[in-house]
Amino acid sequence: MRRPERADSDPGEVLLEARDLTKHFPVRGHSLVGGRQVLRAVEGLSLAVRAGETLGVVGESGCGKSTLGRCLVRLTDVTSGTVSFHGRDITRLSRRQLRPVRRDLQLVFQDPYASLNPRRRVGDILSEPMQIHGYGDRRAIARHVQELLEVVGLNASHVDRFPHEFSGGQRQRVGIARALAMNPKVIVADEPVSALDVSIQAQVLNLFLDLQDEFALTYVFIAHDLGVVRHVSSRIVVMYLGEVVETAVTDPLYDRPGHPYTEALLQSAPDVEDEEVAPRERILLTGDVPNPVDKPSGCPFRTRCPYAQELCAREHPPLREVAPGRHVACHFPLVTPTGDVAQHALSAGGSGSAR
Amino acid sequence: MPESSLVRETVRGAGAAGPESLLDVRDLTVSFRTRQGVVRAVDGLSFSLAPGEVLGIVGESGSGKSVSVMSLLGLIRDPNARVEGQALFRGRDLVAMRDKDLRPLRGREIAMIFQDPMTAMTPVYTVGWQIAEQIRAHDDVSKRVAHERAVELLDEVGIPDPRRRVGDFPHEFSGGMRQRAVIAMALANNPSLLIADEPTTALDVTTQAQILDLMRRLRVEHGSSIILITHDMGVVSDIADQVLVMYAGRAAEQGPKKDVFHRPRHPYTWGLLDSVPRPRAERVRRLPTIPGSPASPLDVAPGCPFAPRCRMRHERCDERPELAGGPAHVDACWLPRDRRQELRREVVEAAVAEGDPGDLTEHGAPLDASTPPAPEQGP
Amino acid sequence: MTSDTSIAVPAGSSARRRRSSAGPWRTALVTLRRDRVAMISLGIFLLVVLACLLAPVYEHSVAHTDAFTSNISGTTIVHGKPSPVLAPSSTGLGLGVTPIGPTWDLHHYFLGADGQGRDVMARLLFGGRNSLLIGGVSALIACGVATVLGVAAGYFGGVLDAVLSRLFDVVWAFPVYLLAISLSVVLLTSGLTVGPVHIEGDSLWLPILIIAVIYVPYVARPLRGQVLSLRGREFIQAGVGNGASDLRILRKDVLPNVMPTVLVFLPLMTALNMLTESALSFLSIGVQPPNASWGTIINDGLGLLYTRPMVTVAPGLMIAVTAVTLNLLGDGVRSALDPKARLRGAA
Amino acid sequence: MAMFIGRRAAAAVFVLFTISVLVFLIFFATPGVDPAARIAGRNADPATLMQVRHEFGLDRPIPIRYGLMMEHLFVQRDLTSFVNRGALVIPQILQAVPVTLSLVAGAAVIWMVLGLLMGTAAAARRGTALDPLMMLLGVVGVSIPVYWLGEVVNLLTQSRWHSGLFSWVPPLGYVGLSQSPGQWALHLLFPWLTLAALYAGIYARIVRGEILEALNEDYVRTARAKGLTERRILIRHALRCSLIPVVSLFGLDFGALVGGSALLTEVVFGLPGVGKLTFDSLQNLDLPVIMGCVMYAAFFVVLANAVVDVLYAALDPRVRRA
Amino acid sequence: MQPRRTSLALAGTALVVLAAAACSGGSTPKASGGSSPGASGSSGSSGGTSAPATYQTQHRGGTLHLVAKSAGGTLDPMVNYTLQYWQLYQATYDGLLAFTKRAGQASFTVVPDLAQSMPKVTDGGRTYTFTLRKGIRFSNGAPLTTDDVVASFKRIFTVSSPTAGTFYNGIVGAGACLKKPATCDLSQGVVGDRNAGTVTIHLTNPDPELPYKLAVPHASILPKSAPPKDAGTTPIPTTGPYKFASYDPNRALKLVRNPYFKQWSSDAQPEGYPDEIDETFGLTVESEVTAVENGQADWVFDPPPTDRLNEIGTKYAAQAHVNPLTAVWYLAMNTNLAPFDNLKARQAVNWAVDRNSVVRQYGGQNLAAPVCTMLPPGFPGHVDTCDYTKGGGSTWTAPDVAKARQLVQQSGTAGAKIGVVVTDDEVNKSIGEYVQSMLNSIGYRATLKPISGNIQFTYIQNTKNKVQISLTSWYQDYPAASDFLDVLLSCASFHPGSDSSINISGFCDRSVNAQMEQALRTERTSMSQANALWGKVDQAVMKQAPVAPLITPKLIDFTSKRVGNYQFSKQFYMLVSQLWVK
Repeated sequence: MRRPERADSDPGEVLLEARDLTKHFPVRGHSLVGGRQVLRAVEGLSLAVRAGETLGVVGESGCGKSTLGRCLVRLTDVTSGTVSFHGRDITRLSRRQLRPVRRDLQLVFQDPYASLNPRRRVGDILSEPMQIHGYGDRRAIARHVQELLEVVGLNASHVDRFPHEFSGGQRQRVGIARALAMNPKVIVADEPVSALDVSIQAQVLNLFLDLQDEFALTYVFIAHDLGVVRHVSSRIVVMYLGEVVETAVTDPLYDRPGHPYTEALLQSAPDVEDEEVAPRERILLTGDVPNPVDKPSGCPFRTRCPYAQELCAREHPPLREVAPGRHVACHFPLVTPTGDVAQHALSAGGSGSAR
Repeated sequence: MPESSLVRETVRGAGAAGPESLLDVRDLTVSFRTRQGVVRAVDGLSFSLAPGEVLGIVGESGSGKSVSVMSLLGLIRDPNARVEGQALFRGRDLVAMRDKDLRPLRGREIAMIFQDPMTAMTPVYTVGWQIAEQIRAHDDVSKRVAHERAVELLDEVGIPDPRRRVGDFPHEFSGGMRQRAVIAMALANNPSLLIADEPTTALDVTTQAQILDLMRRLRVEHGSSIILITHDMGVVSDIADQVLVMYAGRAAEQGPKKDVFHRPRHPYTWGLLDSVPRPRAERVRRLPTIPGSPASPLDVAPGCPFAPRCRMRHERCDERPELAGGPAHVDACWLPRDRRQELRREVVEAAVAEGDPGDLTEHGAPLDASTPPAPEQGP
Repeated sequence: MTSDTSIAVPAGSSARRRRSSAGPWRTALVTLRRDRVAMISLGIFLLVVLACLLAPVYEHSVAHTDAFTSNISGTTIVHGKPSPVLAPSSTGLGLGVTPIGPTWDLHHYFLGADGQGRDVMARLLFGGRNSLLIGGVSALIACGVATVLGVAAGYFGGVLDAVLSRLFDVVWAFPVYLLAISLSVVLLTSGLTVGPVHIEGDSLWLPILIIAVIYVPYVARPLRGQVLSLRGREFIQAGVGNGASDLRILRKDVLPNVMPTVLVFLPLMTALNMLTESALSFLSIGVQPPNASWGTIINDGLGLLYTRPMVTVAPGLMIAVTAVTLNLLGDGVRSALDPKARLRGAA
Repeated sequence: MAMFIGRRAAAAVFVLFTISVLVFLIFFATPGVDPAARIAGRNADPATLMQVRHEFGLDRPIPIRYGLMMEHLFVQRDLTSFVNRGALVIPQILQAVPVTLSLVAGAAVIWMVLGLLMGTAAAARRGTALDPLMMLLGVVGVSIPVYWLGEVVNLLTQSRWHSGLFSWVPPLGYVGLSQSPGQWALHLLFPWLTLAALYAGIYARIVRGEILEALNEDYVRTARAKGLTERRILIRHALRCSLIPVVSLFGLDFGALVGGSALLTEVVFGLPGVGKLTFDSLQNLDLPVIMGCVMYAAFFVVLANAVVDVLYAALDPRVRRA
Repeated sequence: MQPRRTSLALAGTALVVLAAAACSGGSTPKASGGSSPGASGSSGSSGGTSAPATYQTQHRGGTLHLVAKSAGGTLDPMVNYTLQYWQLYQATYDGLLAFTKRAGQASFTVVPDLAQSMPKVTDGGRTYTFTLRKGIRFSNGAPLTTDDVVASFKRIFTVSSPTAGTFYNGIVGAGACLKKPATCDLSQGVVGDRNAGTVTIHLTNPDPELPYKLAVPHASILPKSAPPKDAGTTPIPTTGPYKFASYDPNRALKLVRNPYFKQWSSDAQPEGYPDEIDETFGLTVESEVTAVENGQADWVFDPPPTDRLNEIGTKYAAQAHVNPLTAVWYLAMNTNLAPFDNLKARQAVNWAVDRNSVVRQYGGQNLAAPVCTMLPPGFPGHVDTCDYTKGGGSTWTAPDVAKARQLVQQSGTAGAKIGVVVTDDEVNKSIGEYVQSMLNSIGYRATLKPISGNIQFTYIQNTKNKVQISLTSWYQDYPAASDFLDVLLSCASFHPGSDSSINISGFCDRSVNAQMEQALRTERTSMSQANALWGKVDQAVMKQAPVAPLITPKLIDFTSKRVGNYQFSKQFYMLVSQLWVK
């Protein structure tokens, strides 16, 4: 039962676009020592989200994916670059000017415990966006709150409850309902299921998909779980140290990763084997993700890359289209323009540390 | 049993445990007195572990997986807690032992690794100090020797430049390195049993793979048995020999990995396997889900604990099913054992096709009525 | 349309336990009510308050005395016999005049008389009103002002934060008693005039305001820190993401979440302020005579310490008992509302 | 590092400046406080009064007077008291410091030892009667007005029971450590105990709270799993980590006390420390000394804040960091 | 002069012309007393004999420990104006003249000190000529010369001595010196003749009180090398039997023997007994008393707290010495402010105040007595009259509250708000509370304003502070009625808007003022006639009632068990240097 790849067949207009987006955070050393340093959370990143698609963003912790999410909905100011929504640059809008944009651009947070104010009732939380944006009178709002609760699979009688009275999954549904309140066009979901129990995770993922169908939503879906991202996304962006290293339509990316990092991610992911098979050979990355305060020269991934060569230390590889619909930021991509696996990858992979 | 040849020579007590089992847990029950009455976090859990074997305990939050192993080591300090049953470790009953007698066992015979490497080490001491402390807690060696050993251990778990890093504080390590250091600490006294409670949950996938790899290697080299607690079926399938699936404080299914993964019998195991999206498998339109939320230990159904969420629930489920179906592979379910694979398919189909069954507020997952399964006769 | 699954009630037991929804406030109240120590403390505290409120009744109907008028040449009944309230010494050199000691007779100078021949018991009750009033009201003001300033500093940051934080530093670094004494000396002589409002030098508002000002940073600093961390929390971000105004976020999200801390501070601050008031009165700069507070009675009594220690000991014990109950109550409130709140070490 | 010191220093200077201006303004806003008439003497001739006013610069505009005072205090360091004329403010304060230090340091040792012992014991014996008992004791300590306690202690030791139980108690006052260490300790014994009674309870409660919190930390679970003894876990792990907030709090309290907050204790026990000096100068409305004391006190509070940061770093490697 | 803690001049006291200081201020009470018979049991008790005692060598030596709550300010005898140090100056500094250092009435007699004999007065009382004694040396070894005397008089002005303008302004050239001390030139006023050893003082007008003024410490003769400014804590060499060895206002003051001292007159400057005298500062009065009781100190400067009086009077009666003081405590009513600009209101207060209550507040009838007039009983000019006592009579018996209420009603000031300003020490506040209570009972709405003793005295003087009624006191400086009446209630003493306006009531009645001037003039010819006139002035004042005299206090000296030879000088109180500690 494959899911139709809508993005493939019908590329919609670009709704949300980031160009050369950069976000730096000043890091003050701890109180006694250290001058100011800069944490390069996102650097020179560009992407476009088309109507109706789900753009998955994957990467390990510290890769800047959450910062990206917040920049996209303007929860933080960006250091440089632009974010435009419907073609309009929203990077420099004031809070007041942003208000109408916010109706259409919503964020769903990771932690269902932290994202709901523990001291407000669910009904209050859900009606807040409507009060802000002037949805209607009290009764209209109350009615809509009930509808929202039902839409996300909660009991309408729960309006008077407090967040702590819900389970994690239910809270996340409340969070989704809040995002839906003003009928947004785009929802940026930042790790929306990673805090949930596995059995609940599936429920929420299904909800996301169902809502997309029902309300023609566009998602930017940020997650670290490759399985989850694959399940919901039509297109994938792989991030490493604040940069995009690969972007492609979902299935080709999973079948033949183009960037060594993507490949390593896929191989690292533990998976249940349906049948008894010989243990997979896999390449294990060594070391940890470098500190984003102190990024390596050249290709940021080179310190852990099994295929790294001397060029990688010298030159920063640009993100370029290596095959149709597929952009990779690597001097030695693993796929050829025809989509085949590159030769050097085979050899290197063979000698790689298959343990 | 794999790797049995690597089992260290150990002295076995003369207890009732079978000669090959290192740990034999019988009818372990952990209960807490609360305002709402007595809550059983673990209810009649039994399992045994052979030397060198890896047991994976899987379950969602609140299933009692952590509590059960913590109770073995006497790590539950809550004065309202009560541990019953038997846990024979080399013939000595851990449950009955006093804390004083248990202490020399902790760390030396049975070591433990916890979930969050960020908080697992005391922040104010260096990594080396903490490893040395572990060594000196059980072996009467000089500080120097302990320190040298700490360096070796760090090297062994793959910390680069261990001689320098041994003087680092935990916060100066990355998450992965910290977990390696914790493992080094756990292995310091060559324990015969290593209990790892969600050792990789807080880590990134690439790091997780490294850690699992490390554990696999060390287990071979040190010959320790391992109890691995996780909620991730993928991790279990990666490393375990035996699998114990827990739900609401009870075993839902247990058996060798192959059996549990490839011929799962319990509807909960089905759910766990099927509801997780897979990075390497074909995409599905909708994920088959388990309805409802994990049971809270405060509110476990009187019969089959999984019944409220089970699509195959029927009257028999009001009665508590015992583990049966053995010898190696057992499950606690009233469904007929011979039709399980077939029923699993039905459940998946039903789950995917089904619309919202409505709010299952108080216990009541509606049963998919299309296939009323024939109850199996008692265990 | 629907999601594919249904939801079970989470903590199922709660379904049985409660009819309507228990908010965090009510839960805290329930927890507090179960706290036996806190409840006993509250009981004792309320008894003290009640007794102090009944001071006029005691004064007029029981002791038949006037707590604020000197009765230097008066007499009273001890063991049925009239005795002078202030007895001049008749032995030795005949130096000194000693007030009557405790008679343990509720109708006649139960705890004895002070140097003015006034009933110590009656003054103790009246003094308690002032002590409690000053402690309570100054705690309220300190907490209120601190909430506004601390929240503003933490939420808006930037220049406002810098200015307010420096201001807190200044008050913080100004030794408490020094500040209090300096302010008192000025204000007690000249009163305080703010626009059309003039506060007389002997007004209770002076000690109240002085003490409140001193302790603002004690509350404001931790609150600021709390708001600072609150500001990064996701539910605040969600509010921003919805386009909520600062005012709305402050009112709906920030305030309700710092209120528990403020409430934890309240009883503890009350106790602290009461102690401070008594210390100021000890330095003769608190409540002005003939009005009384426990501190001033102690101070009056110090002049009689060697002859009539009860005049000092009784109010001292009252302060101690009240402060203990408030502190214990504060502990209860803390564990019910905000177990992590730290009253001290706010720096 | 230089940045840090610079920032700290600037903040400190700002605080000191503001406080000094405040003190100055408060002082001159007080009616009847003009020292000229007091200096000139009762019923002084108007000419004498004017003369005095001129001599002390009291006829200059307030900002200039402020500047002059600061100059004498910090630059020429020869500011003298209005009341005990000729007494230089700075030496007076320096002379009082050892007394205050003796008092505070001794009391600090007592209250820290008591606080740590009581707090640790209470945490370790949680659930037994010992815990609430100790905590109640702690609360009582905090709830008693310290001057009252001091007066009662004096009443008992100096008068009521002086001829019996406490006949060994020396008269109030201070004897220098270099003069006679034994007398020094004897004279300070009751002041120490009185001051420590106030703080021991607070610290016991804080230590207990921190330890209990620490005992719930993951690292304690790790330590237990390592097979360490409960005592070692309690002391080397839980208590050690709890010390971080406790010590920083201690730094602040210590700084404030050395800065003059021990005023009430010093007054009650007749110890000629900074608190007493401050108190006397306020009683006398002796602006130069008040100013000196306030500056000194504020300096100590600011200094204590900085020292606490350093202490923090010493105790908590997370703050130290490379 | 007064006993109070600090006292800078302010507080303290005294002043006035001649002799003894009067003082008051708000300080604590000083008690005094001896009136009552037999009060003090100790040897040299109160009034004592005036016969010169022979020096008893067996009692020489030892260290005398004095305690005081706080130091008395600068040590400079020309600047310091406190009883506390004036008492010590008696054993250290000398003037040309001195009050006899003996107990009792004799202490009011002025005798030659550094001068060989009483001065020769010529030029109609405008020129005084002194001849210096020979062979006297300062404690630094320098011999005393006429240059030192001349320099000392000039120094009074260069250091702006508090009394420069009131005591010594009659010296020729003093006027200019007061205005410009830097260029002070007294060469016409004080002339020394080194060879003859004489010093001549020229006055612009006759001043019969000059000998007294030369006998107070402000006219001490200091070495010419003394600094031309307030010497502060640095001791200046002395001529008397002791010199100051060290002084730390926060700790202690120490006196040791002056090695160059040789007794030249037992009346003017007798040899002292103790080898050392120290005065420790910083204890509370309560603990000072305890220390004396426990034998840890020998004498308390401050008046004992009221709660210790009974104990002292019984258990320690042998160590207590009570002596009467010529002083008065009174309420000053501002005659220029409502409601006390109304005569009836002022009289009402006089009628209503229960002086017995005040006596009790002060410590009982053995420590104070009620008074009705400004001039204390036994004082020159005092006449027993009492305008405001129930049922009439010449001494006060009881208040008449009903009459007071009636007067308040008649005056139309009933219901007025009144602030009672007192100092915040125990006794004053206590009396203040009574006064407030009393004012309320006669129909006013009174509030109490206790303020620091250090500012109360200047605060109540300044008309800008709009003080309606205040409690204050005045201790005699020397036995002349002008000290009370002229100083406290003449128009010349009233300086509106100044902190130094000793006429606190702002009372300026033309006819009363004329009477005072007449009495002053009469003094030059006949003291007894003058005193009779002063008595009339006193009565005239009381008719106008700008003040309400309350009590006259007594003083307690509390000494340790080992102290002997207690002698009380009416002028400077206990003679410290004459105490025996051996």
